[in-house]
Amino acid sequence: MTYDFPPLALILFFPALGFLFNLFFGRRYGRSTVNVVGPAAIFGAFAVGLWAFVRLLLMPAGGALGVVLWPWIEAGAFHTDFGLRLDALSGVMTLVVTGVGAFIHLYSVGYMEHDEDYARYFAYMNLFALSMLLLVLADNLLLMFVGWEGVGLCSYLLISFWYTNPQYAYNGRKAFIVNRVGDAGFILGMLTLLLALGSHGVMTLNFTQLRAHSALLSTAVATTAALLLFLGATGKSAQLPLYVWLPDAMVGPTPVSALIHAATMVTAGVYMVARLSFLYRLAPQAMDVVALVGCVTAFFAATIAIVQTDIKRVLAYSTVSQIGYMFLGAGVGAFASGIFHVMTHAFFKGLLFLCAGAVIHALSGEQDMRRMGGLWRRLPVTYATMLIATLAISAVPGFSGFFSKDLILEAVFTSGHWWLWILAVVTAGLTDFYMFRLIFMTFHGECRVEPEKLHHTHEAPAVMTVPLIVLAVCSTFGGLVGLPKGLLWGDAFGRFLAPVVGTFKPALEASALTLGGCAGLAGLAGIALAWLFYLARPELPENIAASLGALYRLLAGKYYVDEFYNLVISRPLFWISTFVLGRAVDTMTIDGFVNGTALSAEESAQALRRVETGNVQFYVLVYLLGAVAVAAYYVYLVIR
Amino acid sequence: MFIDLLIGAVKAVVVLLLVLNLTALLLWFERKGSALIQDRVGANRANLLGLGARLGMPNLGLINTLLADPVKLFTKEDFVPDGADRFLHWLAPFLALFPVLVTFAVVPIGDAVTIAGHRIVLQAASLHDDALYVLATIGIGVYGIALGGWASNNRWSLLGGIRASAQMISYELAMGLGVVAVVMTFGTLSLQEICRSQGGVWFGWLPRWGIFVQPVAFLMLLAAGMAESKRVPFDLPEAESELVSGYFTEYSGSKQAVFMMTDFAEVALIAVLLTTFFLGGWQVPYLYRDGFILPGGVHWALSGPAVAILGVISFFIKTLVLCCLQLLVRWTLPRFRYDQLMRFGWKFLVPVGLLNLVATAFVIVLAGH
Amino acid sequence: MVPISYVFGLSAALFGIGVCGVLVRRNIIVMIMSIELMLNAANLAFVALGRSLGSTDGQVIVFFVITVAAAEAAVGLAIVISIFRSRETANADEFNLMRW
Amino acid sequence: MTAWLFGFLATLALVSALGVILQRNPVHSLMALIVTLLVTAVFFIALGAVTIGFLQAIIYAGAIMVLFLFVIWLLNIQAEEREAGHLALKSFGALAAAALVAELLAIAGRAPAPEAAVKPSPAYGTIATLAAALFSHYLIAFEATSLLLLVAIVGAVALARRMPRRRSTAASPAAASVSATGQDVSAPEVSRRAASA
Repeated sequence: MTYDFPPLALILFFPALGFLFNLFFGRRYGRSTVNVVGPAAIFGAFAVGLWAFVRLLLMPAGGALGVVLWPWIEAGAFHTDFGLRLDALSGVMTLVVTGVGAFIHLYSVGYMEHDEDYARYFAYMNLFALSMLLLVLADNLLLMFVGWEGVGLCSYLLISFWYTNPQYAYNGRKAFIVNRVGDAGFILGMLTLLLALGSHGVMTLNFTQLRAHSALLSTAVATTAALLLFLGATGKSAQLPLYVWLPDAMVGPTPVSALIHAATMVTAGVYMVARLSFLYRLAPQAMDVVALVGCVTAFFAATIAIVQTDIKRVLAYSTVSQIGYMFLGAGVGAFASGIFHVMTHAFFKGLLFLCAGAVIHALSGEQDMRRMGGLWRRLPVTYATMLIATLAISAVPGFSGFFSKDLILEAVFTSGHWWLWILAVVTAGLTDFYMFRLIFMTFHGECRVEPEKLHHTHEAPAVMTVPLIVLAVCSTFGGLVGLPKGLLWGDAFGRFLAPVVGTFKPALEASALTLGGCAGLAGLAGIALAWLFYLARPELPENIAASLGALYRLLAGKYYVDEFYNLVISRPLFWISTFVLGRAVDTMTIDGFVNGTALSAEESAQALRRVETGNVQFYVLVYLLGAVAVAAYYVYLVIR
Repeated sequence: MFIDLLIGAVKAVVVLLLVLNLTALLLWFERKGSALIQDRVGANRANLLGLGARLGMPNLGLINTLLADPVKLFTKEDFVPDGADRFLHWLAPFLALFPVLVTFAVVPIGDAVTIAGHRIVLQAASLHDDALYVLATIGIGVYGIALGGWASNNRWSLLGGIRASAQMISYELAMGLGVVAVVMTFGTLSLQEICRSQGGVWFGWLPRWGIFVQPVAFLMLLAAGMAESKRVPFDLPEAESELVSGYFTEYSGSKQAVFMMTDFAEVALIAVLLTTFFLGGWQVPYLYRDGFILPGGVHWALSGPAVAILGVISFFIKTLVLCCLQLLVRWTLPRFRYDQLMRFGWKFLVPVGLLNLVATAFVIVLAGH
Repeated sequence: MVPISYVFGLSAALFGIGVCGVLVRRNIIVMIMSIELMLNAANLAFVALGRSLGSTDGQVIVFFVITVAAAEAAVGLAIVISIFRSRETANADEFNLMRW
Repeated sequence: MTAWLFGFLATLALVSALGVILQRNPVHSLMALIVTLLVTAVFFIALGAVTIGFLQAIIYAGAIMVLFLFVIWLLNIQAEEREAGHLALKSFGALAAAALVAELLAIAGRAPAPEAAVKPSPAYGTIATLAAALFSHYLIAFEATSLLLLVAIVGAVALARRMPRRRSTAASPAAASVSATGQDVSAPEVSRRAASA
């Protein structure tokens, strides 16, 4: 039941307009105009999104708003429209993207105050919003892929925003290339679906039709397609094995990290899996892979996070870890819970990054937590909001993260994956540990800030604190829409999404209170440990690091995954490119052909140039001989 | 068959004689007429037995000049300069005269008459594309002058020849534009048809002559024609004061006489063409096939031959008037400078001609619908 | 009427004379004249064939050939003039700057 | 066209064409070429293409050839000396040309003679018929031709314009002052064609 709703196009139109304006006229009209146009474009999209969402709420369950802007590709039996569709799933995502995005844009006005390249920044940000909304609102897989690539491009552009630093540019490239690996999986998955359905005469990539015809897919094909698409998701959403780009992406401006590398883009994989939940339900083994990868990633990233000293890197690994939770939820069939966690995570992780940005901003670019501490007096608003966000991510009851993470943990256990549940609970404890470690190292204890930086320290301007406060409110109360079953409007979020992603069917019964209690205990232990290590006994961590040297180095070295990839993939590739493809194929074979052609041309020209006598009449004579020959042929024709 | 050939031959000879005599007449008029205009006596030595005085025309000397000039010219030494291209030097005058003379072949001097059952068109040769023929022969006429100047092996002659040919081909364009305007107006290339369509009257009194429809083309053709005949004010190729005598400096005797005949034949040709295109040719105002019908409604019947003779007379009167006009100009206007000549031709006559053409086309299309 | 093949024969002969002129004469202007002769021979064939087919197309082509010949003569002679200015000769043998 | 007329005209054409390539003085060659062109024009008229015949006389014989004459004078080209060189080229060229003519004659001799089949209409070859073809079926080519002429005018003027700093290279004072007027020659020539056309 799709209701034709042309204003949906406006959601894309505003960011597009903002992008074009900032790109072409931004510098001409100056900072004040760009500061208005950039955020206003997203606020406009947010307003239209709200309007559409209200329309959606007023419709009967399972409805959707849609609009076909124009027929896009007509190739034989294959047909694709440039169509948008806003149902419960994309509605929630649209609101998250535009809402959080709007406030992050606002925050950027303050954050980029001292940067000369503000116009380019806002142009990229608007382009990102456009691409992300295209990804979310697309009514077919192909158009979604366009948005998917668009956000990848913007991610690349914004990571290497300060491109004069070669390392930053390198990190941008890394993100781009790692994403390519995932995108290849996406394309293959898409083609698998197209081929499998096409052999049944259904040439389509439209979600509604895919879903309607999903019964045609065999389990094997569904598993293949699901796994290939999941490969794409691991690239975009920074999961094992393709997570390596995300921590390095932190070199971009902090609002970018908040918006792209925490709140929206990296959750695109989760969104995609949820969008194709009908496909994954057909492939239980693929689901298991998703759950396993998500859970292992969550644990793996959390262990790295506990030893990082760069405030943004901690948050980056935390993001990887939290997205692991989302995939875990999706993998066990609780797609709605995964999406719910996407939403709450967007609030608190966005907030965390913005707060970190505020701290960095206040400390004139300092990112190392070892040179922070005791800042809570100087940055009260930042401290308060960051604490709220930390409580939220730590799943402290009452805060948004509690509801979403609790739902996932419960789903994991009741689906029968108890060993994943244990890992997830341990991860929850680790999460609390490193998050409070971050808070304690940054805001509490003695002040280790360099004096001249301390001198400039000041609370952020209102344009930055207002988004903090708004997101803090969201982080606190945002979870209430997803109260567990039986409590007030219980499970409203799940019921709302159910027409799109289906409902979770538990395999075994368990007491929600018991499960929640276990997680809570693990969390408490983590918080206590953090308090012990970083407030009560600050010398303890070093002692432990010293005694557990090998393990510590393994964690601090991020399990040497980058080095491993370097050794196994990059270097051989480089070697093959240089010696096999470069020297043997390119220099010897291809250049040999090219040079040989040129050489033979030169040789023959040397021989033939004697013909160029410079005597016009000689040329005429040659011409005449040709004419005589042609005429002779006609004589032959006539005489015969 | 034979009689037709005979009629054709007679017509050709008659036209040729008429033209040649006209040139002699114009030579006389140039000599004595210009003297009259300048209040001097003019050629005064040739007086055969005092014939002129005895007839009471001592100063006009018509017969004397008509006879004396040709006799003098044709008895003089035929001089060819050293180093000249003898063949072309000999050929050039005739190459100049021939195209002008043959042009007269298509000029209608009267309507068709019927004598002894033979319908005779008073036109030496009747083509359908007379106007194109006229342009073609005038275009060929350049070579006689140009080669005459070149073959003389004389700088002044060469300059005169070059000037003449440049001038002629430049003004040929203006001439062509004028002719095209006329042809468009009458919708035919045949000169006889053009004359026929100029019969009758507008508003009951105005003869339907081309000059009233195409006044601009008339003036253009007049100017371009005078430039073609290389007469004052367009006489730069001869320009006695600068180039001695231009392209015929080295000519004498009968060959110079031929060049002079060419000159006067061209004057006559221009007059004849203007008459045909713009002054109704052989048309007499208010005269129709069976007699006069005056504007008041008075009818005066005439026989067919009488009408034809009246037409021929009318044609010659108009032609002579236009010849006199051209000769009069010589004593009225000074000579152009060469750049003025080119500018006038290219930057004034051609644009005006094109505009006239466009306007004509516009009117024709409007009237046609 | 003479058969059309006579006219073709005349055309062929004129064309051959033109070709000979281009090959034999050294004076570049005479060479261009010979080219005009060849064009003219072709024109003759066009008109003759058009007549024998009762079609106007042959004449139209001749019309275009004449126009193109005018353009060719103007540009070609302008080139001759500018070459003459630098080399002070019209002998085709002297224009051999482009030889190997 | 009667046979004797054809014979007369053909002889005239061939003789004058031979004159073009045999005369050593370029002016004489040019005269011969003009005669050839005029004879061809008469051929056209005799073949029924009256308009084209006159156009040939006006444009080809009357204007393009004047351009040649001017250039010959402007460059002060004298009669060619007889040259010994290029004997192989000349003889081989003449041979090849003869071969080509022979081949063409062989083809022409076998050509079908459809004259009896097609009787041209009275309007055949008139300016009206020609114009009807030019302004309907050949309109685009016709317009393109006008563009070609424009380009040729501009190109000819640009090429023939004397470079400002160069001194006159003409040999005699006569030729030098000729060039002063000769500058106007090429451009007017071509545009005249456009107007006549």
